[in-house]
Amino acid sequence: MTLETVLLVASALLSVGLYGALSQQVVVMVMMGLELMVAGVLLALGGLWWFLAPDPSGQVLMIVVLAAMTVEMATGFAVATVLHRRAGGDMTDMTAELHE
Amino acid sequence: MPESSVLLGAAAVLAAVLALTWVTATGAAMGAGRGLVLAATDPWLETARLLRQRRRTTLRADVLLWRLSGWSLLPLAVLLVALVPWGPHVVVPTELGVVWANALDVVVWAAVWLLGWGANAVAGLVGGYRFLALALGYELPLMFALVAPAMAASSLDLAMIADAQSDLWFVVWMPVAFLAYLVGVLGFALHGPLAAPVGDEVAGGVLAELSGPDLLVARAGRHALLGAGAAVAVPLFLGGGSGPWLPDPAWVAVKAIILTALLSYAAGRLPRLRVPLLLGPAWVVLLPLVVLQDLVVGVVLL
Amino acid sequence: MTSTDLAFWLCAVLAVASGVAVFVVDSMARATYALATSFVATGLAVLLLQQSYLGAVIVLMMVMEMAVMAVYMVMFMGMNPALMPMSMVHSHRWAIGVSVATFVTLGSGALLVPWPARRGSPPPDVTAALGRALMESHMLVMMTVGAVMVATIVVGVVLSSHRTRYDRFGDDLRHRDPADRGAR
Amino acid sequence: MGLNRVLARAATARPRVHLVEAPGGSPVRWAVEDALEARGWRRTPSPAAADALVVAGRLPDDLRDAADLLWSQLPGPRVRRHVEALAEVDGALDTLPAALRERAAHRDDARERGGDEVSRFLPDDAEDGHMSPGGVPLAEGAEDRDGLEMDVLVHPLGPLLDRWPGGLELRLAIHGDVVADVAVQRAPVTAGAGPAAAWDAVSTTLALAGDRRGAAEASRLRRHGSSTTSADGARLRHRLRRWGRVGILPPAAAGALLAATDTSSTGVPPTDLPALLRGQDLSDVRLLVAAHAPALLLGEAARA
Repeated sequence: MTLETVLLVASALLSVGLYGALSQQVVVMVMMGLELMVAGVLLALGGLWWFLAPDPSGQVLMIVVLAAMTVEMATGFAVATVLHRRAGGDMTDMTAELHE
Repeated sequence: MPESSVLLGAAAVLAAVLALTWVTATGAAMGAGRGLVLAATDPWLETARLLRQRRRTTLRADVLLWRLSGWSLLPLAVLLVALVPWGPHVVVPTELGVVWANALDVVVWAAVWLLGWGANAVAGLVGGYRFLALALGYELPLMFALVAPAMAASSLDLAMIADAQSDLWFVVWMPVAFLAYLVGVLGFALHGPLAAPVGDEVAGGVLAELSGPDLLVARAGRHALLGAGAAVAVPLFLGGGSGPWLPDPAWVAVKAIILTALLSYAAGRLPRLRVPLLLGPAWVVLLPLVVLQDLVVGVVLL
Repeated sequence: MTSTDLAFWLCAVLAVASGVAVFVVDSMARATYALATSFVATGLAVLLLQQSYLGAVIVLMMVMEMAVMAVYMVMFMGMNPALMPMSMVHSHRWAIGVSVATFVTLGSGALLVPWPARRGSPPPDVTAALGRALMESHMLVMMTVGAVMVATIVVGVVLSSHRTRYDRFGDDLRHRDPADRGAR
Repeated sequence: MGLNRVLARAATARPRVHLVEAPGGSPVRWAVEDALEARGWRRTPSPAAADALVVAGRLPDDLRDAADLLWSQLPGPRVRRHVEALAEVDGALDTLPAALRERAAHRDDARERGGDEVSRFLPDDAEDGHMSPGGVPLAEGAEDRDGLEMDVLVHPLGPLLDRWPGGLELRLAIHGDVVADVAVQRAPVTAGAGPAAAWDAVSTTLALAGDRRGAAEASRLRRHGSSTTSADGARLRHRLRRWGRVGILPPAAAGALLAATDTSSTGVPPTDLPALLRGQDLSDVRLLVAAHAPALLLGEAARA
């Protein structure tokens, strides 16, 4: 377990998540992709923290990322509900309607 | 730690889980009005009966997730009990016992929902949904209840928390947190007032389609979770191993068994809450009270 | 290879494999819980990096989130997941190309960049140090996060709810049963 | 061999019974319930964990399929008993443990059962094969009471179901667990009004609500034909009132039970079941039907 391997795994997680976020049609599945990307970021931050600068401020940053993850999730669910209510569906293409 | 003591600890944890499971099953049956002899022998006869019964599956069930979740309840209870410090000995020593106990009880969310989902049948699915609805109600008060003893001991380590109560048990000056914790235990063990996900009125809910050994482990897991929740309450609120005459581990066991017996008896005695009834009182009454309790603890510590 | 290395690689393989599984499996429940597995593995890997509190919290939060997510999946994806194979992708090839390119870029960066040596040493009790940082030097961060969380709760409820309690219980909130019998 | 025999004896010492009531079978069901109570045997809420299927009352021909479907859900070793008259109750139950221990018979039974016993009970009107995998038609969407489009499941309740009026068959359309629509497919034949039926309804409802002690108490009142003016009756009515107030029972269910057990009132008003059940959740449907069981007959009689 070195910094390089941790970062490698983290970038694998991030890439898989990116694939999901780009390719999925359903809002909830897109959110899953985003979550996976954030998980990759968390792991990378954890690795950088431990191997480069293990002082508490780095961990505070990770807490912020974790909080961002939940905010993304909660808002995503709410938006999915709105879309579903409006159109009876939740494909990403429908998000265009939200601009109206 | 030498290997033999690890094995010994693991064996002790398993034995404790089995004992607590039996106490819970007996206590709950007695609470529901069954006589002592019948209630105490039922678990053994049921074990024999279910081991002899065939397993079954339903049409287009998600067998992988269904079996996995059913068989995971009992291990979760074992892990919870493994976190409990038996006086100076802990099987899984961690400085974050409180957080891990909380994390394990959240894994129950996933297990119960999947158990209902996997059977691909209406009763199970309804049971699974009902569990999540109840879980949203009990989990927040439970989390804030865990904060109080951790704050008072200024540690998340269950052993440190137990040690901090040598003068006064936390239950004495944190009754509200203790109550909220017990409600949470009933919730994640699917017992008593919070047993709606396995209620008879939905044909047994998440357990409706199980039979044979699968039902045995799921039901035992449910009882074991109540016992494990009570066992974790011992270091959190009941002074851990402190007490006269007996050695520390014996006191932990005695307290865990007594609390399990009382809690399961009460659970058997009380009727089930209908699902929509919990969220309001849990968030509007219990949660503010628990937060107030945390505040009181904070002020006392200042 | 130490046991820590072994544990890390197990977690890493599990995290990435179940992450891939999210977009491969047929059933929504399986996709959701594959993601949960991926998070648990990530949490355990963070645990191995000596950040026990963050690892535990990742496990706790993500399992909870996925349990809720599963309900949304079932609610919003208009077909029965246990029964129907699903493929709901668009621009599949392009997405794969982009993500492979990302992985190659980031991965080679990770391997090729000359990382500096470690500055400082970890505090003896990482969790306590984190708590102190949050409550002392970085208190502002915590306060902001708290406010954002509250705002999120409000936004989520306002966006998603259709009726208020006045719709359900009458203008004086006195009706015992929600006045919405039957489908609207 | 000795150990096996001991285990088999332990396993069959207290068989679990799935007890359902045929139309008009209430008196027989009461006798079976009392016999189970005397033996210390318990019932199962679903057939999946039961050792024995006991049908109380005479099963009309058009319900044979329903009984067969239920029977196919018992995992085995399994025994089936049709108890048609009060005199048969003890005989039927006494032979259960021995019947459950007949290894050869159960092995043959298991061999004869195919892997898939349910498919033949599925409706065969699902034309589009690929939209109905496994023969199960896919759910269709409709707006729920919050105006959100949700899948609607068609879920039958009855005609043979644990703690359910004999022969009543409802077809529910449910969103999650909220009932959007109800149709009565088949009317029940229940014991009608009268103190015994009233206390039986109390017992059934309390059992479904998880109040086992109250249920046992109500069963005792039913057995001894106790009047509501007795101390026990008054105590139980007080309990019902309390459960209705705190919401353990839906207020309508508590009200119906109080009306049914009140000897001074002239009778129970007939019940319009679909209107009562629409918009409730699935468990409340069970509680409400159980509580209104004495009035269901009147409702049907009034229509006829």
